[in-house]
Amino acid sequence: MSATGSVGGTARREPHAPEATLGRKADYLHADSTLRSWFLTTDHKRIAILYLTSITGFFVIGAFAAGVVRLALIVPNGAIMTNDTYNKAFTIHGVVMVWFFLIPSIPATFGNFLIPLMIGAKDLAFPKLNLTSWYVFMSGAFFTLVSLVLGGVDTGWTFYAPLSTAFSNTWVLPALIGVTVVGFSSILTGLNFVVTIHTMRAPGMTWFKLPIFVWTHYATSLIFLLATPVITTALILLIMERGFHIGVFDPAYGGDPVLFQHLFWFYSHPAVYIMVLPGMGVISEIVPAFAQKKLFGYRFVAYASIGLASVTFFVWGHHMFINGQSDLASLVFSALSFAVAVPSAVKVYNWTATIHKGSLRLDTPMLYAMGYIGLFVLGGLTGLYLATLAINQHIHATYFVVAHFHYIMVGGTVLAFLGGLHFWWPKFTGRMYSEPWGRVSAVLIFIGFNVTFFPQFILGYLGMPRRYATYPVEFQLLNVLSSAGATILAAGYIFPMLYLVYSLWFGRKAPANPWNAKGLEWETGSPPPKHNFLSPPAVPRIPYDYPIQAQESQDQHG
Amino acid sequence: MRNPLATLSADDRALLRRRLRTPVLTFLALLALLAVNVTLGATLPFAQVWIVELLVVAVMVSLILLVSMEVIHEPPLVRLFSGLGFFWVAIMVGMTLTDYLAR
Amino acid sequence: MTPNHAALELWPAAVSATASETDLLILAFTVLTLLLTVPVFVAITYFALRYREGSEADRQPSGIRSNLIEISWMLIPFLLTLIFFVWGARLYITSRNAPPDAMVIEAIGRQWMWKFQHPTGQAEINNLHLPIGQPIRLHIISQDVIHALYLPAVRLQIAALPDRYTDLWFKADKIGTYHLYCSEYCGTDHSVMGGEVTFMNPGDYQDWLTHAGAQQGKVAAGRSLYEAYGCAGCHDPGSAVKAPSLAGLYGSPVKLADGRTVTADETWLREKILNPNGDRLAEGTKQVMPSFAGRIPEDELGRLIDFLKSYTAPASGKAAQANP
Amino acid sequence: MSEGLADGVGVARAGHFETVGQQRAAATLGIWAWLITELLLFSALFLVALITRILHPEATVAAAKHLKFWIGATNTVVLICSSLTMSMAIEFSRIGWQRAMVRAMLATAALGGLFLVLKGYEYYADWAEHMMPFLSSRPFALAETPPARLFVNLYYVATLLHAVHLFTGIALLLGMTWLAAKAGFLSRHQNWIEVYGLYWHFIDLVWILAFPILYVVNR
Repeated sequence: MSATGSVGGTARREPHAPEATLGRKADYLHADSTLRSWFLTTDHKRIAILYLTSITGFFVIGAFAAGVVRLALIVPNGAIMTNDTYNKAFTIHGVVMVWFFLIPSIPATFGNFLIPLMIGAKDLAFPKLNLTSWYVFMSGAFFTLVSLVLGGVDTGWTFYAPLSTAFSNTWVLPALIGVTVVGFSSILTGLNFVVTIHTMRAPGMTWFKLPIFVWTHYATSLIFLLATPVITTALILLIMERGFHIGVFDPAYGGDPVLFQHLFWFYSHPAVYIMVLPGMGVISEIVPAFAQKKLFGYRFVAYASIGLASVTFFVWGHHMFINGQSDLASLVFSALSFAVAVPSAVKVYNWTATIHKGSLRLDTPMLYAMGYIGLFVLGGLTGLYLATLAINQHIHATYFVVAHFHYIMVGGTVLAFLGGLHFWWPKFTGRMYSEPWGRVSAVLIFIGFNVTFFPQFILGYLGMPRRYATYPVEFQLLNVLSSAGATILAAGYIFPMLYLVYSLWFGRKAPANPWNAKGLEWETGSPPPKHNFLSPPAVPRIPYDYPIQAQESQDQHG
Repeated sequence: MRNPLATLSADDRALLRRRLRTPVLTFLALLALLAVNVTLGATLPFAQVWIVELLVVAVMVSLILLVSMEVIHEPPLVRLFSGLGFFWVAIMVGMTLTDYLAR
Repeated sequence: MTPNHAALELWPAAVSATASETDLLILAFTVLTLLLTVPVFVAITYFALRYREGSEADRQPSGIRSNLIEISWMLIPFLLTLIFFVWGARLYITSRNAPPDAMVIEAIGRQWMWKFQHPTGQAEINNLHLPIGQPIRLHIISQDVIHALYLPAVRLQIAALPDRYTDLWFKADKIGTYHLYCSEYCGTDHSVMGGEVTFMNPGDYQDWLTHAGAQQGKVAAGRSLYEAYGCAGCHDPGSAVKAPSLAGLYGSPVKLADGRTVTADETWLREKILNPNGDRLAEGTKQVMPSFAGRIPEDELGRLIDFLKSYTAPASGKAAQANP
Repeated sequence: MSEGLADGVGVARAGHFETVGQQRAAATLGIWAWLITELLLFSALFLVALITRILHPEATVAAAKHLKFWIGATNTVVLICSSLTMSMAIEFSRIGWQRAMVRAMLATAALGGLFLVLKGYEYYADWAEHMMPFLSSRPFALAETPPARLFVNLYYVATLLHAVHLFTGIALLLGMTWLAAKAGFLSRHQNWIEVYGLYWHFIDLVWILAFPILYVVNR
C-alpha cells in the first residue's frame, strides 16, 4: 500500500495518547476487574496473562506425566504400571509439553506482554486476532484434553504413520485435531508479532535499537509463519487417513510413511528454534541488566537470531538418518547441521563476554541465566554428536537423545522462562517476589535438572533405547538416579509456584525499574497502565545503554 | 435494473476505462495462458510437455502476484514477503528431493 | 540393589572394528566438547566471582576489536567440528556399503517380535545367533508399523520399514551375547520387542545350526502358525479381547470353572484348541473362542503345541549375559 | 496502487495505531504474512503429489487420467473470471462507486458458488465412476493398481482443502458485502476490500497451481 492511501477521508488525527487522562491510577490489572473484561480483553498484557495461566496449567499436566514416567522407570521390569500406561504417560508428556507449553511458553506470554512495550507501541497490530489466537489455543487444548480424559494416546508426540493411522487403538484422532488447531494459534501469534515489529515501532526506534528479545521474537515469528502450515498439512493428512481412510502414507498401498516424517520434521526441527530463540532473547535481556554492561557484539547477536531461524530449515533430515532416508540426503543434512554451531556459538560467547568486566548482581534471574548458558552449551554440543552420522547410528533413539533435547528444552527454554518470569514479574504484577526463595529454587532446579538428565547421556551411550517401559537390569542404577533427580527438580518447580502466587497479595510493591535495567518496558509503571505509556517514551540513543560499555570497533556503534 | 453504463458521464467512462484496463488485460492474458495449458494437456503433443505446462503456470502465477495482487506497486517489504513463501517452498521441495531422487 | 543384578558397565562392549572406531570418534568428540565448554564454564564462574557488584576490579574496556573476536569464535569451533563431520561421514559410508560376500540374514519385524531367518533356512524369534569373522548383512523389513533393529554391540541401528527393505551390515570379531532391541517406538510392547544376539565361533555356529537352530526352527514354525491361525490376535497381551495369555501356560496348573484344577499338558491344550467350549473350561473367562476342529491339520496342531510348550513369558528386564 | 483514492474514501484509524498509513501498512503486511502460510499449507500437499508421482509414476498417471479434466478446466476459467470481478470491486472501491463495488462483490461470490457447484458435480461424477477408494461399499475402479489410490486420496484432500478455503472466502465475502452496502462504509473500511481481494486472488492462485499439478502434468 503506498503512502497515498493514508490520506483517506475521515481518519481522525488526535494527538498522541489522549487516553492518558482517563485515570492515572488504573494500571492494566486494575482497570476493570469483571470476568468479562478478562475473557473479552484485547489488551496484549491481559492476553499474555491468560496465556501464562493456561500454559502453567499445561506445564503441571506435562510435569505430572513426566513424574509418572520417572516413577515407572524406577524398576526395570515394568512392575509399577502396564506398558500401555507407560506409553500413554510419555506421549501425554511429549504432546502437552511440546505443543501446549514449550511452543507458546515465552512468545505467547512474555512476547505478547513485552514486544509492544519494548518497541513503544500501544498494542500489537491486531489485538482482536491476538485474543482469537488464545481461544484457538484453548480449543486445541480442549480436543487434546478430551483425548486424555477418554483414555489417552500412545503414539508418542511424533505421531509417526502408520502406527498413528492404522495400528494404535487409542484416542489418536482428538489429539491430532487438538495439535492441528493449536498450530493456527501459533500462526496467528507469529503473524501478529511480525506485523507489529515491522509497522508499530515508536518513531526513532530503528531496527538496531531494538532489544535482542524483539529480534529473537521476530525470528521465531518467521518460523511460526513458514513452518507451522506444513505440519498442519501433515496432520490433516493423518486425520484424513485415520478418520476417513483417505490416506497417502499407507504402506499397504505403496504409500511412504517416511514422507510423513519429512513433513513432520520440516516443522518440528524449526520448532526447536521456536522454543530456543525466545529463550535466547530473555537471556540477552537478563545478562546485560545484571552485569550493568552493554551486550557484547549486539549486531552479531541480532544477526545470529535471524541466521538460526534460517539455517534451521535446512537440517531437518538429521532426525531421519536411520529411518531409511537416502545416503545422499543424510550426508547433506548432516553437513548442514554443523552450520547451526556458528550462530549458536555467537550467542554463547557474546553472553560470556558481556559478563566479563561487568558489575554483577547474582539475583534469581541472573542465576537462571547463568544456568541456561552452561546447560545450553552442553545441549547444543551433544546435538552435534547426534548430527555426526556414525555416532548417530549408535545413539539415535536412545536416552542420549532424550538427555540432549532436555538439556535444550529444560536447561534452555524452561530455565529462560523461569529467569524471564522472575525478571519481569515486578513488571507483570507490580509485586516483588521473595529473593531468597527465588535463589534457593534456582539452585535446586539446576541441581535437580543435572541429576535427572546427565545420567541419561550415559544410559544412551550404553545403549538404552528411549520409550522403553521395561529395560535391562544393568541400567537400573542410572535410572533410579535420574528419578531421584526428578524429585529434586519437582521441588524446584513447586517453590516458585508457591512464592510467586504468595507475592501477588503479600509481595513488596515493585518500583517501575527494580533492576536498574534499560529498555522501554522499564520506562513505564509496574504494572504498566492500560495503554502502556502515559506519555510517549523517549527512544534511547543505543540499545542496552548500560553504565559499563565495552569499547567496540567503529562499525559496531549499534 | 438500469444499465449502469448508460448513466455514466463521459468523464466517468474515461475513468472506468482507465481503471479497468489492467484487470481486463490480465484476465485476458490468464485465459489465453490457460487455453495453452488445456490444449497441451488435452493433446499431449510430446513426452516432456509437462515442462512447458509448468512454465506456463509459472507465468500465470507471476501475473496474478505482480499485477492482480499489485505486488509491483507495493513497497519492498511486501515484495519480499510475497516471494518469501515461494523461496521456502523451494527449500522444502529441494531438500526432500535429496532423499527421493537418491534412493 | 540386589546382588544378582548385573554390574553397571561404563563402557559398552564393542565387537566390530567399526564399533571400535565409532567409540574412538565419540571419545575424540568428547575431548573437543570439553575444550569448548570448560573455558565457558570456568569463565562464567570466574567472572561471576571476580566482577561481583562492589568488588575491586578493573572494569576498563580492553579495547579489543570485537569483529575479530566475533569471527574467530564463530569460525574456529565450526571448523573444528567439521573434522568430525568428515570422520563420521566416512565411517557412515563404510557401514552403509556391505561387501558382496556378506552372509544374508532375513529379518522381519512385527508387533512385537523379530523373526530372523538364516541362509540355511533355520529361523529364530527375537534372538539371533551369528558367526564371527564374516561379514553379515541383515535384510530387514516390517510387516506392520515402523520398527528399528538396534545392535549396540556393533553401534548400529536401522529402521525396519513396512514398504521396502533396509540393510545393516557388520563384521563381528568377538564372541559373546549382547542386547538386540527395537529402537523405533512401535506400540504397546515396544520395550519387549527384542532379545539377544550371540556371536559365536564359526564352528560353534555350524553346530548351533544343526542342533539348537533346527529345534528353534520348529518352534519358530509353530509361532508362525500361532500368528497365522489368529491365536495371537486374542491371546497376546494388549489385545482387545483380553483372552488369557498363553505364555508359560504349558505345564502350569489351571483352575477350572467347576472348581477342579488340571495341568496344562499336551492333551488338554489339544482339546482346548479343537473344542474350546467343551468341558474342562478354565475359570474366569468368557467362552468366545471358535472351535478349530477340522480347520487345523494334525501336523500343524503338533507344531503349534510344540511352540506353546516353548513359549515363556516375554523376557522383559532380563540381562544379557555379556560374555567378553 | 497506481492512483490514489477518491474523495470520501479511506480508513478510520483504530486507537492503537498512530496514523492511518501505519494501519493500512499493517493490514497489508498481515494479509501477506497469512498468504505465506496458505502457500506453504498447499505446497506441502503438492510436494506429496510430486513424491507420489516419483514413487509410482504409472499408477499416478492412471489415476490422473480418471480426473475430470474438463470440469477442472472450466472451474479454472470460473475462478479467473471471479478474479476479474474482484479486481473490479477493488477499483470501484477506490473511486468510491459503492453500488458498482457491491455488485462486483456479489458477482465474485456467485462465481465462487458456481465453482463449488461444479466441484460438487465433479465429486458426484467421481463417485459414479467408482473413484472413491475410501468407500468400502463401492469397489475402487483402479483396484488392480493399489498406489493409484494414493494419488486419488491426495486429490480429495487437496481439493477439499481448497473448497474449504473457497467456502470460507464466500462466507466472508457475503458478510462483508452486507456491511459494504451500508452508507459510509467506503469512508471507514475501504482497505477491507483491498485486503480481502488479496485473499481471493490467492485462493485463485492456489487453484491455478492445483489444476495443472493434479489434472494436467500427470496425464
